[in-house]
Amino acid sequence: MMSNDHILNPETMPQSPEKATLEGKNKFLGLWFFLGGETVLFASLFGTYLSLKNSTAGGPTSEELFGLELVFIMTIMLLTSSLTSVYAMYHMKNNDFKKMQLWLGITGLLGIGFLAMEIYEFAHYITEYGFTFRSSAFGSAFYTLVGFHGGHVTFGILWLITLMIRNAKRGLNLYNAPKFNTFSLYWHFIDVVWVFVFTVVYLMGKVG
Amino acid sequence: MSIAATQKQGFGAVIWDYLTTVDHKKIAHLYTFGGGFFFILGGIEALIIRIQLIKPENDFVSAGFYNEVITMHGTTMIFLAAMPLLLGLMNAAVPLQIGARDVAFPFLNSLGFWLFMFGGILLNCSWFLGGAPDAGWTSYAPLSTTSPGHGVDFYVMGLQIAGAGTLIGGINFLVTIINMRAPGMTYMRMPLFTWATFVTSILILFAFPALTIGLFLLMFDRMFDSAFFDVTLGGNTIIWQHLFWIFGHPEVYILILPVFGLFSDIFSTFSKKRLFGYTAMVFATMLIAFLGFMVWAHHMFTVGLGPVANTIFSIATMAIAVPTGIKIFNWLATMWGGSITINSAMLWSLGFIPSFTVGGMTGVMVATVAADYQYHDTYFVIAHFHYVIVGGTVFGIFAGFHYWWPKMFGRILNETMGKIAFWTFFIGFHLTFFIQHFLGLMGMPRRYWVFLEDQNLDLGNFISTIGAFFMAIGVIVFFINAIYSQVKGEKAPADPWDGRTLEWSIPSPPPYYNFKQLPLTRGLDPLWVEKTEGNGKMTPAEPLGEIHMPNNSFIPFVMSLGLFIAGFGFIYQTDNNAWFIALFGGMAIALGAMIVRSVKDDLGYHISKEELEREADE
Amino acid sequence: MKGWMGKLRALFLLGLVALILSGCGRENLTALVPKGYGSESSMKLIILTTVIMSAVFVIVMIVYVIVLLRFRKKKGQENFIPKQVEGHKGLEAVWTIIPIILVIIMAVPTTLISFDLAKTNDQKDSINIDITGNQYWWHFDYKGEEIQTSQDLYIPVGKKVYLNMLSSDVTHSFWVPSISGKMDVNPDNTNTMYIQAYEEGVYWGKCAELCGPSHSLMDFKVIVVSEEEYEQWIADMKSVDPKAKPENSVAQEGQELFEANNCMACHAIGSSPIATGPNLTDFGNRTKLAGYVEPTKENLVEWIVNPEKIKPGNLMTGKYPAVNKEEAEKIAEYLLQLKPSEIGPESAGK
Amino acid sequence: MENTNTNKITEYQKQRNKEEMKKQLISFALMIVVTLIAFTIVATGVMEKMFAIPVLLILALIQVAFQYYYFMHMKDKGHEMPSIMIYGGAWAAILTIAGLAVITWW
Ligand code: HEA
Ligand code: HEA
Ligand code: HEC
Ligand code: CUA
Ligand SMILES: [Cu+2]
Repeated sequence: MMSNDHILNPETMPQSPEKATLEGKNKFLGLWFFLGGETVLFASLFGTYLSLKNSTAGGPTSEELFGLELVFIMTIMLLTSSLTSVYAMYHMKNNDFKKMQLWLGITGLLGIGFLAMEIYEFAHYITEYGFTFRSSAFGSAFYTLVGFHGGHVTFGILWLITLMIRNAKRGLNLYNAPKFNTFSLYWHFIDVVWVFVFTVVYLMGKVG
Repeated sequence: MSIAATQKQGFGAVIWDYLTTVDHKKIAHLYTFGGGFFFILGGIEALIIRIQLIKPENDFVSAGFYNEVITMHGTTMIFLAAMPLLLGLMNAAVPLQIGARDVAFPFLNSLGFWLFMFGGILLNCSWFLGGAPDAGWTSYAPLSTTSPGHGVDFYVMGLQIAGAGTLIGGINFLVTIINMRAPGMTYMRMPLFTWATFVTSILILFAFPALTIGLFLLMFDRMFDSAFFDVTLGGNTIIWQHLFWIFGHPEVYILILPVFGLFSDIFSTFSKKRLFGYTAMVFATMLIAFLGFMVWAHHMFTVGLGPVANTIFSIATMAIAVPTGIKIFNWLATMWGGSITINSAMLWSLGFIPSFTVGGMTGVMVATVAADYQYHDTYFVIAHFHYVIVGGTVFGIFAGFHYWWPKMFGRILNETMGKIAFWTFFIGFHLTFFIQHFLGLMGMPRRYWVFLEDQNLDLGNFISTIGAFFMAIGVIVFFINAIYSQVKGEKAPADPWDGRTLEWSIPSPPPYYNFKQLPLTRGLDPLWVEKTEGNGKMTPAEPLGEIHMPNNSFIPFVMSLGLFIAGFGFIYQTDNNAWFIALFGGMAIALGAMIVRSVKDDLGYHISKEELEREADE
Repeated sequence: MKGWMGKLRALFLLGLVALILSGCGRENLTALVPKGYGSESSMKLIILTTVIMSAVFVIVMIVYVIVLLRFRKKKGQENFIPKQVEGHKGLEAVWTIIPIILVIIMAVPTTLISFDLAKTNDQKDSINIDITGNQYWWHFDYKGEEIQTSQDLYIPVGKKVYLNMLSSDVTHSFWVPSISGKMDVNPDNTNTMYIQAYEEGVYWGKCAELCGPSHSLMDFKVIVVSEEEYEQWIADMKSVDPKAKPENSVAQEGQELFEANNCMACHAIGSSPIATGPNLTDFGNRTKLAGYVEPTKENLVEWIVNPEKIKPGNLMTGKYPAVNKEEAEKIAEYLLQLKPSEIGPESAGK
Repeated sequence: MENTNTNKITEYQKQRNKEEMKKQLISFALMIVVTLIAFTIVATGVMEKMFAIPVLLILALIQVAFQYYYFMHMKDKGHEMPSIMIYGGAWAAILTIAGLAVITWW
């Protein structure tokens, strides 16, 4: 048995540290399956949104509300954060812990930026248009769908921070490599969902 | 913890052990006790229903209370009795059947159980806190969104918490079955119960999220004034119906597929024959699951979806009869030419075939859309689904417990009591529900607090009620049997039934590490293969070595408790903002427990080779 | 073995006896004796599927019984090991293909009948009635006729009548088993279905979707009369004078009390858009009070004094000043003499 | 916690990782391009609504495929089960969305 706090060195480093142990393999599959379930979760929200998006009850419509600039910047931020987490995994596979932490840090910052802009956007709708969660069925569906995504981002950031702090002194090992990897998969999935959010909610909402 | 610590404990230590256990066999016990408790509760509710309906215009209970009772009966039976009992059987059998020492995520396994338990308790707290939910187990909006009091809030929070537990359980079994199979245990050598667990878990994985979202929408409407189901603000109540049934129909297959699997094992064991058409059985299971996702709107034929949607869903539904028929006939063919032993486990299984077939037949009948305009929401539907659920799932659960009781508890259930329980329950079951087909067609809608005089419904309802009491006797006898077996029951040998699968190759009950050495599987029905080749026991696939075990943990209990408290916070913050303390406090407990879990390394412990050898000598 | 079969047979006999005793249910309520187009269409499918299903069940049971008779473990052969059969392609194909064929046989008429029942091509030229479901009563509005009634729905025999249904609160479901299958009454959107009755008579209708405590008491009647009688009824209802003074003096006092006690806020007499409570124009002709109790004076008085006792959770309770028994009797006198038409339930009863 | 994978990291391995990274950079670039196209279509309004919506959806699917297959390595081996689950989820998701978005109409 190997001690788990042992930092990996090139001598003991396996090809895919995240899947080198049974626990790692389990975590890897478990997370993927969870994402399969999440797909249906978000599908339910998208379906609800699509069937209610014209139920504005006299309030502002999606065309009146949405602006594209902010959403574009948010999209690029989240997309980039997906790439930076790929970089982090790249360095993990090369057993370069410092660089991995660095790229993870950047990923987190981009996530926080995204979240801040989302909050700004919501605040904008509420103060400028009086468009809230309670205004209409459209309002409820919009905030719930986008909010659920935002909630996932928030959770991801908290997860990331815990991981980074927790492992800052320990370096990379076979016990925590799977954890970093599952996080990165989760983070990509958030981006996948966002692709549909910006397409279905914002772009299609703008087209009419 | 070492082996010594697990022997001879005081009462407090046993309780503590169960509160913190991550051992799938003990979690199976917990699910059994929890599910059994809720089954009795749901059964008592059923008796209240039947007593109220014993005669026309009866006033045994009030109208409002009646609605609470049917809602809680349906919800309790499905979410808190049937599913946990099935999860109990899965926990007891699946890791053993695939030759694994544990499940993939022991910690999550325990978390799943505690979430279910606290969710169930939360839901039932409503009885003492101003009234239970009363909008039916389907909780159609806007009846559910406008239902006064907190009943429906308890429904929302209770199911949300219990549902999260089930989802975790599903993922756990998927990963376990994929990653933890013993050497040689290929997919096409897995026992049917394991296959069924696998497919059921996929159903759970894809069905429960729809319920989760449905419950969120309901929660937001009730607690935070959103407008999903508020027609005046553009809401649409049909969304709830879709979400509920997108979950709800797969749910009924979640209830039936595991018992299909275990019946396959039982028929084959007690006929001394391998399962007829194994491959077809596996694919039929998958096909049922696949089709099961495309038929949900058959619960909504009268909603007004239009003839196109209605007929598509109608025909898709009927198609499910085909794979199910394959199963029925393969079971019969398994027994054909066999050497059949009829004991209690087998009696329940044999009782299942005609009962479930009737239920399936009426299923196809209600699936014919234009006929369903008559059947829908009447006692015909009640009869249909009790025939499949009681005649299928509940019979299966009883069969499963008779079959695996020795493995789970080390004792054999008494045969005489087993037979008495079966016959009273079987007769009572048909008395109760057969007549209901006719009641429905004679104009008795379901969820009726009273039926009126002079409508020719008296006799049928009376017979139905008498039947329910027979069922109650059967259940009570079973429970007496269960307790008796622990006190005076015959000690079980490792292989009481001349079994075919891996769980019978190890002692009853198994040691906490299950397999001292992982067994080598050389074919379908691995133990049978060894028996026919004269070995009688499994060949190990590995030399004796140290075994890695997970540590017990109290964190799952604490996390669930946190969510339980937060649940109360959510429910009551609409009355008083002070309850936000409970809401955030509970969340903080849950989150805190989660952080503790992720910050503290939990590497488990090892049983050394010496210890294992010593164990062998004892 | 014998005992087992015996029990099954006993069970079957018991069920059969029970059935014979209760017949097919109460006439004009049961779906088993169809008296209208919708219920007849459904019945065709019910019979077809029952026959097919029973045949399948019989086949399953024959195999089952043979298995149990022939393949029990035999005394003296305890160690007999049966042949381990893997399967049989041919047999398995048989029990895959036959069910597929049976499903197709059922699917075709199902499709045809469902589309037939959903037709609305002649809606414009037919009688149209707007139906509003309320907790726990039914409101009927004859389109283009300025007639509103409640609880009792008059329709002409043999004619197609289109029902456009919407709920004012929660989901209900409109079901008259002997005339037609049910259709949900949703708050979101109007559902349309047609009914067509073959025989005159008073048919029981039921609410079939859980809608609150008194869901089981939300009964209504469909009164099918001849075409002439229907025309007459329409004419009579149109010419109602809501302000007409009753002849009897007690009833006159009742009328005043009716107005004084705020009953008019919810109950209209004569054509009116008010639909908070049942329209009482032809209350004297009601088959039942509040949908299910005999419309006797005692019951009506009890209703007016305390409706909660008769219908738990109804929306009239507590919404008007307390009425004592004497006043209630006067009001009852007034309400019971509201008979604008000779055409009532009796006209339909043959 | 046994190390079941004994291959040590080698220069060769590093090289392969690097190549993999290059592919991922390319997919990122393509994703950005796809995003730009989608936003441009809407911002300029060059397309009819009936036409724009399917195009937008296809662009989204392309982008998501890149995420899954390259960023999340679904193209690599050892991802059979994840693919089954993701496609299963996608199938259930399509049904759900169809149910809610299409047949809540009447
Ligand atoms: C264990 C649970 C379970 C199972 C297995 C089933 C199985 C089936 N159910 Fe059932 N159902 C419920 C639980 C279940 N159901 C519940 C709980 C409800 C009510 C919910 C509520 O409203 O509260 C319900 C309601 C329900 C409805 C809605 C009725 C209504 O509300 O109007 C419909 C309609 O299509 C339906 C159909 C079917 C069909 C076709 C099957 C099929 O899977 C059956 C297949 C089996 C067979 C057909 C028998 C064996 C086959 C052969 C021997 C081969 C030959 C057969 C043929 C050729 C036909 N069910
Ligand atoms: C798993 C699911 C399940 C199970 C097992 C059952 C089991 C039973 N159900 Fe029910 N039922 C539902 C699921 C289930 N049901 C659902 C989903 C609904 C719809 C709810 C709704 O409309 O929303 C429903 C509705 C329903 C109705 C219709 C109510 C109405 O519409 O008005 C009726 C009426 O007869 C009924 C009866 C019964 C009976 C008699 C049993 C019997 O089989 C019960 C047998 C068990 C016992 C009798 C328990 C015996 C135990 C004791 C007596 C205690 C002994 C004590 C000790 C040992 C300490 N059920
Ligand atoms: C808040 C409105 C409201 C007021 C005020 C009200 N009612 Fe009602 N009434 C109802 C409703 C709603 C019903 C239907 C109850 C049910 O069947 O669920 C009803 C039913 C009735 C019925 C039975 C109708 C039928 O067709 O069977 C009678 C009779 C009646 N009310 C008389 C009265 C009298 C007399 C008064 C005044 C003293 C009165 N109502 C005041 C709402 C009201
Ligand atoms: Cu209205 Cu039930
Ligand atoms: Cu179903």
